[in-house]
Amino acid sequence: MNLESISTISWISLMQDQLGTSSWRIALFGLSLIYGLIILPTGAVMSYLERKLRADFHARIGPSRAGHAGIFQPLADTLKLLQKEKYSRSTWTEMLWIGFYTMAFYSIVAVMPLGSIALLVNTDMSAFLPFWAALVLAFGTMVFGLSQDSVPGWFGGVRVAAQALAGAFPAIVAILCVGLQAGGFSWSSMAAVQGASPFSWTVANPFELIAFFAFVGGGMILLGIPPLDTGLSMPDIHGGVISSLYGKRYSLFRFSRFYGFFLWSVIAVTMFLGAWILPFGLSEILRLQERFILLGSLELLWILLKTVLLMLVVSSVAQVVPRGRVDHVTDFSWKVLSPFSLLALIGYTVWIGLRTFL
Amino acid sequence: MFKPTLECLNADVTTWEIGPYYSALPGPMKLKLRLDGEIIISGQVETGFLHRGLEKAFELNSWNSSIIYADHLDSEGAVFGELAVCLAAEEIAGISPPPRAQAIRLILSELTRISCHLNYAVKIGRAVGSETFTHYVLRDREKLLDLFELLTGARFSLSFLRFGGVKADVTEGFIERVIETCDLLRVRLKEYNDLLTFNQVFLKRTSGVGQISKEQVMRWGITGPNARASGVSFDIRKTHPYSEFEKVDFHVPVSNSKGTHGGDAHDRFLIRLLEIEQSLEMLKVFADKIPSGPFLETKSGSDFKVPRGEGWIRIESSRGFLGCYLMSDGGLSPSRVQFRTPTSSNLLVIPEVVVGLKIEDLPLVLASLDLNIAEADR
Amino acid sequence: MKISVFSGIVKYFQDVYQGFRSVMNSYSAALPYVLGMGELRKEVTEQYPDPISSKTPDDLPPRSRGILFNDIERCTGCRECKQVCPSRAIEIETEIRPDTNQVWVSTFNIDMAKCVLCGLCVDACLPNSLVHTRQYIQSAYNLSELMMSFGKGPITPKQRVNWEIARRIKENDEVLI
Amino acid sequence: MEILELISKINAAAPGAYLHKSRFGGSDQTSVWLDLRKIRDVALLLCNDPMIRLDWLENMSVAHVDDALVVTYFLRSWNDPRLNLSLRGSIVMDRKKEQDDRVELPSISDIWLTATPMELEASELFGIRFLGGSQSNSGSHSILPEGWSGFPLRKMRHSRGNKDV
Repeated sequence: MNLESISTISWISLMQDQLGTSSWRIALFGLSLIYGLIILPTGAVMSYLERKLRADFHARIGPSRAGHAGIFQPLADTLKLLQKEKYSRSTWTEMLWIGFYTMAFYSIVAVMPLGSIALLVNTDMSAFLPFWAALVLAFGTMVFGLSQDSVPGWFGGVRVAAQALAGAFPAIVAILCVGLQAGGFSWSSMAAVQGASPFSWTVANPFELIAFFAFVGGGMILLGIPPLDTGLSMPDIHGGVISSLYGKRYSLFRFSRFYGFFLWSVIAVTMFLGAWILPFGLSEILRLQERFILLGSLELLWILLKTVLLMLVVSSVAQVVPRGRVDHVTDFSWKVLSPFSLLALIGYTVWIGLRTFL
Repeated sequence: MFKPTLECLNADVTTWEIGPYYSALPGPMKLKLRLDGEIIISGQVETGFLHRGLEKAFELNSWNSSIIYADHLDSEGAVFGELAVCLAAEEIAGISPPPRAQAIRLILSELTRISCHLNYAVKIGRAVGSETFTHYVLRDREKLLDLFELLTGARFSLSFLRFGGVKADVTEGFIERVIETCDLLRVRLKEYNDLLTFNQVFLKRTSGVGQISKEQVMRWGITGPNARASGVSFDIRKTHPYSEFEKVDFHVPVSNSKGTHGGDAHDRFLIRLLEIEQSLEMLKVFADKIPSGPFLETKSGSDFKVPRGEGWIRIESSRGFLGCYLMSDGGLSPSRVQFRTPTSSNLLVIPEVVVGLKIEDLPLVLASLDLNIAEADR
Repeated sequence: MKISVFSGIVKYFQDVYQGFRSVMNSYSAALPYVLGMGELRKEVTEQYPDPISSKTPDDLPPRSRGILFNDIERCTGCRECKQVCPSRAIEIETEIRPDTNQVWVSTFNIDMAKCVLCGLCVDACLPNSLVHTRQYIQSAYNLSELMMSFGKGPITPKQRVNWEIARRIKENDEVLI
Repeated sequence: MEILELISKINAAAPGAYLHKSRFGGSDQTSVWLDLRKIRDVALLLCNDPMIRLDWLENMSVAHVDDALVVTYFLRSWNDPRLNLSLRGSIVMDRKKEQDDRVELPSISDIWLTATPMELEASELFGIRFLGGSQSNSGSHSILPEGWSGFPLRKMRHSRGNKDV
């Protein structure tokens, strides 16, 4: 594999050379840029597509009021939610979980892999940082549930914590598998071992395929994505934490769930589904021609497309599978996903050994 | 009474009162739970929040109005209440409705049974959080409601039966639409089974949850599908045939799942699907050859009177044994109407069923018992 | 019960396979809806309250029981409907028209808030003046809007005078003849 | 089993309880009239006798006929669901007392467990105090609104609660 593709150009240094301002300003600018131009629009598109998909599953029309075919429904929902507001003044427990959420939002955006150009930070342990964000999100949800003085809230909080602990293990083992293949845990090295065609992706390997399923399943359990969202189910006798949420806090909660889902899908695409490598060797051509802006935007669109497709597939599971009980979900993680991920790890080790010795 | 399970935390015992109005309850009722961790160790039920003085209203209104009030005994299956009152009054007055009216009543009651069971499937789907299944079933129940509207003009409170017959003859094209709806529903049942009934997650949720043993069925007088799911084959349509059920040949599905999973929520769900299939076959055979003739004995005016006497009628509603005790003193209105509803005995078993459940399974078990507080409180 | 390690492992893998296959079955049942395959799998919902495509009031079945309407010209003021009404929603007041001793229905109110649309009054109506319309949307902001009154109103003195004059003229004509 | 044999058993178990037997309404069902003060003995006999085993009380209905409350117990056997019987008896109420005094009846809700809600309804709507019943016959209402006086299903002019017709 060629060295050019490994040596990625961090665009902080680029802009520092051009603008000559201090790097934290540029980092702040980059964060707001990523949120304003990438994550929020993707969230709007994703919520619209998911609602349409659910409507198709249900033999319904789906959103059809705002704009043509309800294309502006997410905007309308956001405006409506932002108008509503809780009457009682906010307590310190609310401040606590809102603080946790904010921490989870802004901590690792810089690490999020959005293309070789848009890599703000590319450390050698980037792959483990999303766990931090996901666990902080889960911790914030647990605090929020425990802060409600209601039986469903307590149960919901404890269930969220249990699921987070159960789902983290198989996902970490799956990341180890990818690390074995890439020889490192930085996004660039993980991208470097993959090619544009699906047969040169990481999932092409049977063990990595198992690891991929373990990673996605573990992420669904860790983040509480339906149908494995026992802590968040809406009829609150099941233990839903969000039954007392509305207004701005509810929109914050919904956005946090989308953010976790999006983060997880992006790193899944980066690790397994041939990260941001453009088809037809476009990456190489554009890099050789040094048209970095075009390259970055193309890579961004490509990886976002893959991510949205993966998210749609994952969220369609909830339409055909009923919601499980919390002990079923944790059992699924400990008794099915973890053994299979370990199997993948061992198998891939043996595979590498055979490949080197033979 | 409380058998400790493996998941039992031996945490502090907390008490939790749910109700009278709550999203996961089947209706206005109050549940007093004692929880050990998330295991329920005891639960008491308190009902009576939906008492509308229905039996008193019968005594204050004319005989014809009593049919309208019987509609609201169980607003899901309105025909069963009407049928009970009509049969009781006809037994006292010695009226025998013409065979065509009997056939129309039979078709209506079977259609209502199917729609009630579909409604039950919707409740179960909501309890396990399977939205897609819920939407499909509601869409198919709409077909049955359209049939009701075509025949009687209303979708829920039909007010179609009359003393000594029915209000009007079948409209043209009704029988054909009944048969085509039966064919459609048989296709849908296959879909339901693929989608939910034999889904592994659903099996894990429902099998072995909320079991009712034969002894409990006999002790608390549980009837209908809940009893047949526990293996007790008792059906009024067989023991006391009414409105020419003896002329139709059908077999009552009885669950025979032995061992540890007998009479659980999944059996109760499955037995209803089997009953839907059974009613579909019954309708397909029966709807073709309904006898011709008059559909009403005599049109009863506002001064309709039933001679002095009393009658006790049992019919098989969608939930089980619906009894109606009717007493007339020859006046312009009934002197005493009393209903024996299946839900009142299904409620009795709740304190025994909920013991040892996880709190997450409580809505599922309550839904699987098919409670209807309206007919329990009256 | 005691099971050997091997059979336990086999059962474990069988369970995993079963779970996977049941999820695939559910997909196979639901995916045709997403792809919109077949006549049985169309979308069934409609936009409401926009003008509904399939269910205009004229498409309702002929027997559908909508809001009541009373043709007051044909109404004879016999209180049959008032007697049979189970929810006591009908109130009627009549006077005798002085010139031609006919019944003058001054008040005929139906409280649609009480009405259960059972149709007993329509069955009981002798001159067939009380009918069900096809109209089924009857939501209102306050209860008084649901009181439907069909009566001609009480006889005013002016009407009495006019009828008196008309009777006189007729008598005079007869006298002349 | 034969009805006469059953009556002889009843006479043996509870002497003086059996009054006469009649046909229930227009149906072919036999109904045995009893002295309701001895209903418990008869109930124990019918429920537990291996020959009879009328172990399911499918309904208990109370009606107010001109001067008395007529109580009817509809029995059924789980072993042979076609076998059923109805026990009847009457409690005479004297008009001189005011209408909200309770009459008394021995409770059978511990013999036939299904009688529990029926006895609750009867005690609230007809004002029957069930002696030794499982549920409390105190003044607190579970069906009727709190603070309701009188028993709505009794046929007395002023016993229709707040609704005067």
